[in-house]
Amino acid sequence: SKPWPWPLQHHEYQRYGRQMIVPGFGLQAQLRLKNSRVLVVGAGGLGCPAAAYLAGAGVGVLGLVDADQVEVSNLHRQVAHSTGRVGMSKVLSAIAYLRELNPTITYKSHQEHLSAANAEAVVSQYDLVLDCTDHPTSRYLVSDACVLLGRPLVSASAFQTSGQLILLNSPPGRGPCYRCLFPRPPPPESVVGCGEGGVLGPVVGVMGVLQALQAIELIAKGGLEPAEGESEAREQRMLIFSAVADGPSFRSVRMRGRRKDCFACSDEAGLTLEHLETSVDYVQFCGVAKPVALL
Amino acid sequence: SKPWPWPLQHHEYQRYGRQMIVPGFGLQAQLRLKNSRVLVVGAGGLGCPAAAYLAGAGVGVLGLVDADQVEVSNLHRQVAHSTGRVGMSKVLSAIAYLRELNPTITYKSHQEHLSAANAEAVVSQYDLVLDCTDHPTSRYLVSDACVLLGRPLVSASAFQTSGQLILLNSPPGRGPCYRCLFPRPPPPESVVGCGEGGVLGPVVGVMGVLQALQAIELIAKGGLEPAEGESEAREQRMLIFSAVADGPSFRSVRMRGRRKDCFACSDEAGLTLEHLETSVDYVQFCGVAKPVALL
Amino acid sequence: MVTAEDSNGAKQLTIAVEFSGGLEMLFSDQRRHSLALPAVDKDGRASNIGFLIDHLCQHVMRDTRRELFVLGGHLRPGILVLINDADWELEGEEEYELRPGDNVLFVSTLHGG
Amino acid sequence: MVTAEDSNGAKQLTIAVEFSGGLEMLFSDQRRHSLALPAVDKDGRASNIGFLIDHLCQHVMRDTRRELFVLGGHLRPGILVLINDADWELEGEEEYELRPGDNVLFVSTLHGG
Ligand SMILES: [Zn+2]
Ligand SMILES: [Zn+2]
Repeated sequence: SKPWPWPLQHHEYQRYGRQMIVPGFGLQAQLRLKNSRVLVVGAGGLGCPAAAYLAGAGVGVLGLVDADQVEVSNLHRQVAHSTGRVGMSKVLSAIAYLRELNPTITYKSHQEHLSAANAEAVVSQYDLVLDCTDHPTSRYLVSDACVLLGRPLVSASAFQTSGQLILLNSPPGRGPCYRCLFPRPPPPESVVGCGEGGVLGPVVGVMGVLQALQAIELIAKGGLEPAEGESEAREQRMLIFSAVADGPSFRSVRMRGRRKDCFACSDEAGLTLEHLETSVDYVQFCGVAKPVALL
Repeated sequence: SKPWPWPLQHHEYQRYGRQMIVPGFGLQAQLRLKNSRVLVVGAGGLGCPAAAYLAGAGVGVLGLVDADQVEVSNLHRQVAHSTGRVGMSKVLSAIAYLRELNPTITYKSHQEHLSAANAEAVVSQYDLVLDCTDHPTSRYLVSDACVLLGRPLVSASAFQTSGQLILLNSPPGRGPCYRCLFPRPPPPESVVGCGEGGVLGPVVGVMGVLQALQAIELIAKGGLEPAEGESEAREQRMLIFSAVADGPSFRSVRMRGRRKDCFACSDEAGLTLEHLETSVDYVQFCGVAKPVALL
Repeated sequence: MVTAEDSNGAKQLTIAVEFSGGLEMLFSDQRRHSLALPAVDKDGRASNIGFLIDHLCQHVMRDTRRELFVLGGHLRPGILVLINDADWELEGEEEYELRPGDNVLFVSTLHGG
Repeated sequence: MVTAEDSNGAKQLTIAVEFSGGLEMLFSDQRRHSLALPAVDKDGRASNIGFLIDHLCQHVMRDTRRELFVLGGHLRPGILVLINDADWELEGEEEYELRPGDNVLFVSTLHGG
């Protein structure tokens, strides 16, 4: 029999046809997705919807990192888990759901917290990273690892009725990193996560879906391929979302670019992979809250 | 043993605690959700995420209407279905997923297309309706039924890289209906659905999650309870979304209010429930496309 | 906010016109156009939205499927017009007189889901 | 765009100040405030963002937890300031001189997920 002459398998044309016919998408974008390896750090309120739409769209390899187990209190917003999987590793629970949605791509599970010790080993297996974590320590760590390994980073966060989304280190070495925007961590007393401060499910859901969209669009337009010449970083924008009383409100604001003296990404930066692994104490950098956390 | 003295069961405090502690939400909002009956018309790209977050948030009764079966080509965007459930009724497939997420609420399945003949019987069982359908005929029908039965309607739509969201008939009889905004249907040649024109998964996903958010907020603030006095319709806004090359773009635009001579919702309106059931031909009203559909 | 004169000395006004929801494909796949229009039409009346729609058909649209934008001399049903982010029905529809710097957005209503 | 005088005849400027990401709870749970400020500070210099932050602490904030807004005389880390939708670092930070009609948005950076 003759070899299959088409770049995608028959079942892939079936599964992805409805996005391939979108003007400006097409076969090339689908092949780029198929060749991409995407890491979702955090399988919670952001990571669940983000991973669902990345898996649906057909990225080649989808990795999830998280050390936590599913709890009942997660389920109002962490829609890839289930009541029957309470107590199971979040990474395995999410992959159980994702495999049912799309069994034709490769999933990788990392049932551990991303840490200074494992960041290089984990992040280096992927081309693009989504920060779906819930604490400043992990946000600085994920960003530093992406800077050192040259990976673009789609960062989102949510709390109560608000959300934020920004594309960082894109193209790698050109766009600002998390430290460029926030060189000093917030005082620990001001840091409250969704567990303590609460969040509406669809608020964090919208931000997670938008992370998947930003990732898919970046991959589809060739954003992971080596740029020709000195491609400039695009204008840097952060999307700010508020679920206010009279409906959803989105605001796109202009952010600064790279910081010339950034500790992580500037030309004189002190940060190296070895340094990250051996001597950056993110917990100490961000501090530890006194018992009463307030805002 | 003493009767349980609290308004919610222990497992409900556990499951919904993270949204109940959001400022402005609280026990009263949770009880309103528990007492609400919400109908999702269409279990596709909008209906899947909308239903997931409504179930997660704990509405009392969640109904789904759809006559279609799951196809592989749905799965890039219809994230409540699964590859193993291809061929199954979309309503039953979605409910299988939703029950795993939250088995503690009531689901109702309507494995049929909403039609002029069954609209009253179906819609009258619910307090709030989400239009997650994909054709103008159903959009006019859903709106007419909501007007006649006095139900607020959260309407969204998506196509390719664009989306739209608007709250209609809210409060019932005060806010504009779908016909107030679009008294004449588009020519059938200009109508293309996601099946023929394509759509990116997270584009329709964002709109579906925003529908759930709009519904949850309306219920939480008491929007389904009889208004005291002549409460005015709020300023009418439509949210317009575009996934453009340099990131997501949202725009909130001001829309007109009720149309004095609206066929459906004005004081002189000719439309009655009996009329709807016996003599409104939505297919004829919207027309039938010639073979080549273009835009 | 620009008012200028064209090469014949006729007053012009510059506005931004945007297309969304699929309509951009009728206008060279370009979502945003900056347009310089005559400030008055050939009868000396201030240029309004009706005039703009006519101008778009005659000078901007490359696609031959005009019926996807106008039908019977008016905008086809199923297209929303937003003048500075407000429904044109709040602003006088075709009679709204354009001002320099106005933003006019044409959006096809979507039905997919 | 308002410039006015207060009852003592001192020039004032009116701006919009917004809080988001949880900061609104320090300011009476009110997201949007319209503020009339002296156009110059007590030393006769044009009022800038530094002056505004001071003014907010002294005259607008009811919450006693001032350290959740300012630390060591400056805005605490983890709060973004957006002047007319641009990061204040693009506009001169505390030194940016306020103009009538400016919109200043204070957003707490979020870490939840
Ligand atoms: Zn940096
Ligand atoms: Zn009406």
